[in-house]
Amino acid sequence: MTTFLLAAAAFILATVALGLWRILRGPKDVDRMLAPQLLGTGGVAALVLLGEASRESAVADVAMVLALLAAFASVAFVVGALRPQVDPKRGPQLNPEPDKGPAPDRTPDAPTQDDNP
Amino acid sequence: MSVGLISDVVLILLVLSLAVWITIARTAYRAVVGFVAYGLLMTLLWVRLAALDVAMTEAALGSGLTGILLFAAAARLAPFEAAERARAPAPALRLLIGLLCTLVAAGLAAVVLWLPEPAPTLAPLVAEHLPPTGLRNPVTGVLLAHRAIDTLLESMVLLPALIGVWSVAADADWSGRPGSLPRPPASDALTLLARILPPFGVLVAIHLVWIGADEPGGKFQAAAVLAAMWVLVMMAGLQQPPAVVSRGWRGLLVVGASLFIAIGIAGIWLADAFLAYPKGLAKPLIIAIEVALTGSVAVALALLLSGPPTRAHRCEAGR
Amino acid sequence: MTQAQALVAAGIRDLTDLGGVVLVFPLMLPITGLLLGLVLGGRYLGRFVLLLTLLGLGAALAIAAVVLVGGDALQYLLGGWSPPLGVGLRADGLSAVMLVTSALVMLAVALYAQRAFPITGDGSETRSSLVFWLLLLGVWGGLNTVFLGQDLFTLFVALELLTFSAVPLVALGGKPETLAAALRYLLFALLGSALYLLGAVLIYGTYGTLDIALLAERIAGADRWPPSLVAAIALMTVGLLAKTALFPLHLWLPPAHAGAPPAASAVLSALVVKASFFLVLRIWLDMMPGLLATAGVQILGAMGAGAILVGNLVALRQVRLKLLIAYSTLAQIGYLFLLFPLAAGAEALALTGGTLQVVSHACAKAAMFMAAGLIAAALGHDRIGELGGIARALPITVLAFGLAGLALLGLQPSGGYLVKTLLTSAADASGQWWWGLVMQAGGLLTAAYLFRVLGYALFGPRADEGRPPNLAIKRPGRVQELVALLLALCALLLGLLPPVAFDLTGVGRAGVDAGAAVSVAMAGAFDWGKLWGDLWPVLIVGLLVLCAVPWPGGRPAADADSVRVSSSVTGRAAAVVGLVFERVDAALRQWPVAGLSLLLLGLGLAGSLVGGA
Amino acid sequence: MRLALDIFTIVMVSLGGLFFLAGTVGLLRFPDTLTRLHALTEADNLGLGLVVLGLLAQTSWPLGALKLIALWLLALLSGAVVAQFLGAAVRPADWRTDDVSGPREDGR
Amino acid sequence: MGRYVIRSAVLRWAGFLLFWLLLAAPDLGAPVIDILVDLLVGLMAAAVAAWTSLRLLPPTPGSLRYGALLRLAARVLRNSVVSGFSLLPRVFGPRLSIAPGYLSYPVRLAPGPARAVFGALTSVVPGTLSVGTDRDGALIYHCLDVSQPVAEDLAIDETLLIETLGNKPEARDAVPRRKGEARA
Amino acid sequence: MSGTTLFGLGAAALVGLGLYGLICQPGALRKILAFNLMGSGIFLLFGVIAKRGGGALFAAGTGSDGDPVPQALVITGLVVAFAATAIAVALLVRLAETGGGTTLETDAQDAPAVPTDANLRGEREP
Repeated sequence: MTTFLLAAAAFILATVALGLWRILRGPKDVDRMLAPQLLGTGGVAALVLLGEASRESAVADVAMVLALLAAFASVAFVVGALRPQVDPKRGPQLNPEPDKGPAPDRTPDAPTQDDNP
Repeated sequence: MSVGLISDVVLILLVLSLAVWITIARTAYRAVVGFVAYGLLMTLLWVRLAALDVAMTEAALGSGLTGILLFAAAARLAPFEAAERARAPAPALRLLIGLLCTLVAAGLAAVVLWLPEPAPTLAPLVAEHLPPTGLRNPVTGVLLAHRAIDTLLESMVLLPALIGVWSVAADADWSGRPGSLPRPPASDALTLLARILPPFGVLVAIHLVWIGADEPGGKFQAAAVLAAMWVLVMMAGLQQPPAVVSRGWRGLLVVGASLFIAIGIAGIWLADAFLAYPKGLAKPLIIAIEVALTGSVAVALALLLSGPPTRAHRCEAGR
Repeated sequence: MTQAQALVAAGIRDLTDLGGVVLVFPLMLPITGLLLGLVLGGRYLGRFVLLLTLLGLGAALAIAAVVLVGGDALQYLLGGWSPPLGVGLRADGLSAVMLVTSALVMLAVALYAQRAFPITGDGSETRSSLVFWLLLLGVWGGLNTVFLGQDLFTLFVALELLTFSAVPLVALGGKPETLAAALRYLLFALLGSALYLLGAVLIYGTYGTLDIALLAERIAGADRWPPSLVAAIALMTVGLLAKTALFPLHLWLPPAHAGAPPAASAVLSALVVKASFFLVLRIWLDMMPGLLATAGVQILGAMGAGAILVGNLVALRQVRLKLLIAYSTLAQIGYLFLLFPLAAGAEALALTGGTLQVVSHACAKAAMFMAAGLIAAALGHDRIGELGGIARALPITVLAFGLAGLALLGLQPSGGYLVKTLLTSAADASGQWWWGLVMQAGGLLTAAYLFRVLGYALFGPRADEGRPPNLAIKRPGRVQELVALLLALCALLLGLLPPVAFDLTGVGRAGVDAGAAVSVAMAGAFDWGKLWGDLWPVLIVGLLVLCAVPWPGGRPAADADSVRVSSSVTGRAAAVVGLVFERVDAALRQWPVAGLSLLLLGLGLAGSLVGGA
Repeated sequence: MRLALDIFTIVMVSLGGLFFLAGTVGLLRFPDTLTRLHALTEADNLGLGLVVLGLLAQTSWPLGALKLIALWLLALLSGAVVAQFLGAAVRPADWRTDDVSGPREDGR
Repeated sequence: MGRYVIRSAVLRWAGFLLFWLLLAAPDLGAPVIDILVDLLVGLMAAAVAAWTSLRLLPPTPGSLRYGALLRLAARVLRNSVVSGFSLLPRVFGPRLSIAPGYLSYPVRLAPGPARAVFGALTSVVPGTLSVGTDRDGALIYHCLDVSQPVAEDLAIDETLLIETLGNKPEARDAVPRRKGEARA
Repeated sequence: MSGTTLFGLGAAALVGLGLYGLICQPGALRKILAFNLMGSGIFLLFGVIAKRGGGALFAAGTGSDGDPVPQALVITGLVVAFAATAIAVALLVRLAETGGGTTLETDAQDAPAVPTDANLRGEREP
């Protein structure tokens, strides 16, 4: 059984790893962010399996922490991605060339983000 | 090749490719996305290394809190990236440095292979000296008894770092509230999460501190979880960050280290050494220190994320 | 008098009876102060810190007395756990000297800065006041821990405490330049501490302990150095060098030290860079004395020599006073690293000389930065070419600056003179005459920039003539001037200490009889012939430099950098040489180049250690 | 009995793995961000649920098992919320600000 | 302070205590004193969590209907599994058989936590994802397959949720509108 | 080759990558990221050393197998690294806000501005 659980953990991990391809591909930043999101859930699953395989109940606590905080980074991502670049109330402009048109739009839909590396 | 080894191979390859991605990604934002994933994988790696205390810390700090810090910074600094790329070193120089770094890494790898067998270890000593503390989690024992000074100094290190973060504020803004936390668009979903999740986070944190004496867990993990929950509440606009001049919050910041030092000094008389615990009282005192430190470290971590004070408060409370 | 002596003796006996627990005091005093100060805040923070520094100086002196009288190092096991599991504190003579020096400079800085930070009328705190005072305590706590710590990881945390406290002090002004300087400093220091930590990790993996004394035993017991040890030493050393800003890893130092408020610059230059140097010393001399027999010491010495030459020459070219002093720090760090090749042949002499250099430079440099701060505050700028007449307005300040400069320069009877004599005798004793040559050249260059500044200050065209009244020279506080003067005098009179005082440096170090070595080296050092022999080259340099300074009534110093356009032959020659070195320095201060230097230095060090034992 | 439980675990965990695979394949194959988001959050939450269900047969009954369920519920909550949040962020702008019942219904 | 506040405080406290027991999984073989101390800590922890929860999510009058809650949970679970399995052929099939599009659903729940809960619940079900609110206050859904009777399913869920929250479901006043997406 | 050794080799590679990034990346934020990468490589190596020194010495259920001392030190190190990241980010964002750019490359003449009365006392100009 232990072998099976380990193998299942490895399988889920490998699956999730395939998803990491999205980080490379994009095309938008938000697409890239989906991969860590997948990794968060997959990581929890892999941890639960690993914990059961090693009969280590504390692994579930690690999984709990992971589940609590994995969502957190995604929220931060969206929040950061949608953040207005120039906020007159908050002080100096961050755009180094304010006169040459608006700051590059960082919303995930901006076409500038659609290039592949 | 056993299944365990295969999963180790998969893990380390993934970690390395993400590390490469973090280094070569075109924009900092993409690199940070990679870094968050990297932190999640490192957590699994620590579990494979049977270091569960570290795994929890990595899960909380490595991908969660560091991720939010870096995301916010990457979003704010994106307009500068074109200028940055223009300042990249010449290709020949990069190549040379790359070669030297490879050399360093290769040397390090060789050294790793040559590390002595059997490996030196303090595990037997810790096992021998754990019972007097009454603890069962050796990591907590090392952190709060055998090497208490490191933990004390480390909780102190957070304070200059925090003062350093505050210090970049403008003079006139000193009485303001921190304003670096990302401000999300109003969203029912986020508000719901910020209303429902924190109590569970609080429970998990208390659980981690409480069992930290005997099982994996402890103040840093718990503090990171608490800080994350608080930051979530602040990001959702349900609460404002505290003003940096607030005495009450500052008191909370220092209470952990103060209690630690007080107990340590009392140890000079009661247990014949600074940072020693009287016989039989070690465990309750350690738990008291852990609880106090959890609060202080959680506030410090959350405030480190919140950034320097600004004048433009976030005036909308409770969307 | 005898009664007082008896009292002191009794007091020291009591302290000795207390044992190592006194070491906890310097460790916890700043840290507790930081905690309290954060909660208290408000306008009395400065007084509070002043009180703490007084207490701290007392504690440091007490520890020094106990160490000196007891003749052995003080040890203390924290929590009662002995290494390798626990962490110990240890104060040998060297630690005691460092503790006293840092407490002294801290006290001076605390006095000096009492008026430097604005306080509001209603008693609420201001940003700069809170940040400065609390981080000053943070720096102090980090320093004391570095001086007393015996565990490589505890030392790592202490170094981080120090860095995190020092960096915001650099950025206190809030200008983009100072922010950039602080960020460079932080990132390069972080690179350094990461390398140091990596080395410590490898050492743990090899020996299973991080305690310096235990490591010394285990390393001495081995017949060959394992590769991991070699790698660890190279990594730790190069990481610490990056934090010390030894040439050519100095990219962060000049802007950081020049951009900070003067009180902070004084601490940064006088003390903070010494902490990582102190750790290099611990590793090379205490943890692994075998290193002194390798070619690694020559590498360190060469870097030191490079620092002396480049630092001094570039200092000569500076337009701004604070940058000049910062480059002078760079050069003075170089002297410290000459200690390593010299210690290979004559440990007692070199160690005593190096320690003295730390103390003398700490006092002198703090005094110089303080004086420069007062001058800049008075004039509203610190351009050297426009210092004309400041000596008449601020005689005490300029005197302090000049005396501190003389101490650095190494004229009798200053500490610098003693340093030079000791190191030169060490060079002679170990047959390495070339280091002596470097020191002589460095001394002359120091004289050159010192006289350049003094020339402008004393004789330069008056810049304040015809100034509108609101730009008139502002008088600094008397206390601030006196503090700078006293520190300069400390540095100057260090050479007059009785040889027995130098016994302290050798305490806790087998086979180092510092007092005797000093007595031998100094025998006949103070005579008129020798004084004249040292003095005439300096006077010639001084004359040449003064010729280059425009006299009153001559061409006004509109172009601040008058040396560069000087028509005199010396001026032109100096300009050409200086320009070359300035270019070299500017190239080396590019981040990738500094990184490259770091890698090469690390690999070179590792290579020089391979095969040793 | 043991055997039956083991078989149950194997089946459920394998199914869970299948859903994770589906999530990944969807993530890679689906044409745009929102559809990928569907594949991701919904498939892998179900996958996690099945894995947890499968492990229920292995853990020490009952508290260890319930802990796993609690873990799943937490993951589910944050998964659903984050998916909505991400979804709202990537939704085209006209759906964010404009009245959907207007002429656009047939307009484009 | 209304009675409902006290009631929900007690209820939440009890719920969090349950969660604590799950987390801590007390070892019943341990000495009694240890179990009691653990329990004491659990009681306090649950109290802290309940206090946090009451601050973040102030209770409202009215009580939950547990029967409806169970039915709702069962329905969401069943829907998840069913549509989860229907997702498999879509993903693995040689041709992606999806018809993504938007749907605007005028929801009867008042804005606030209740509506957010509805959005979260329906987003758990594969195939539908709540992506915000439009100007009319209707919830916008993105659907993987707009040919499915999504709006009807949502209406059933909504009715159940309203019942759970202790209100009488009213008659629908509007027919859900649907919009296919061209670029899919 | 065991998984632990493999992790050790990976840690060496991470350190090399981090070092490269820290030296060669022009943007300060990327340098901060590289520092974190390098740091995690170092911690990983410490974890490997902890695992190598393991043995079933502690009561079951404590979760750890390995030398607890390095594990404890890694936790300390992680918190320190987080603090370092926070302070670096704060400085960097402020630097960008005040118009100082985000690269740490300097031009040949990078003398800090002339100090004035105000900034010498640590004040900011209005």
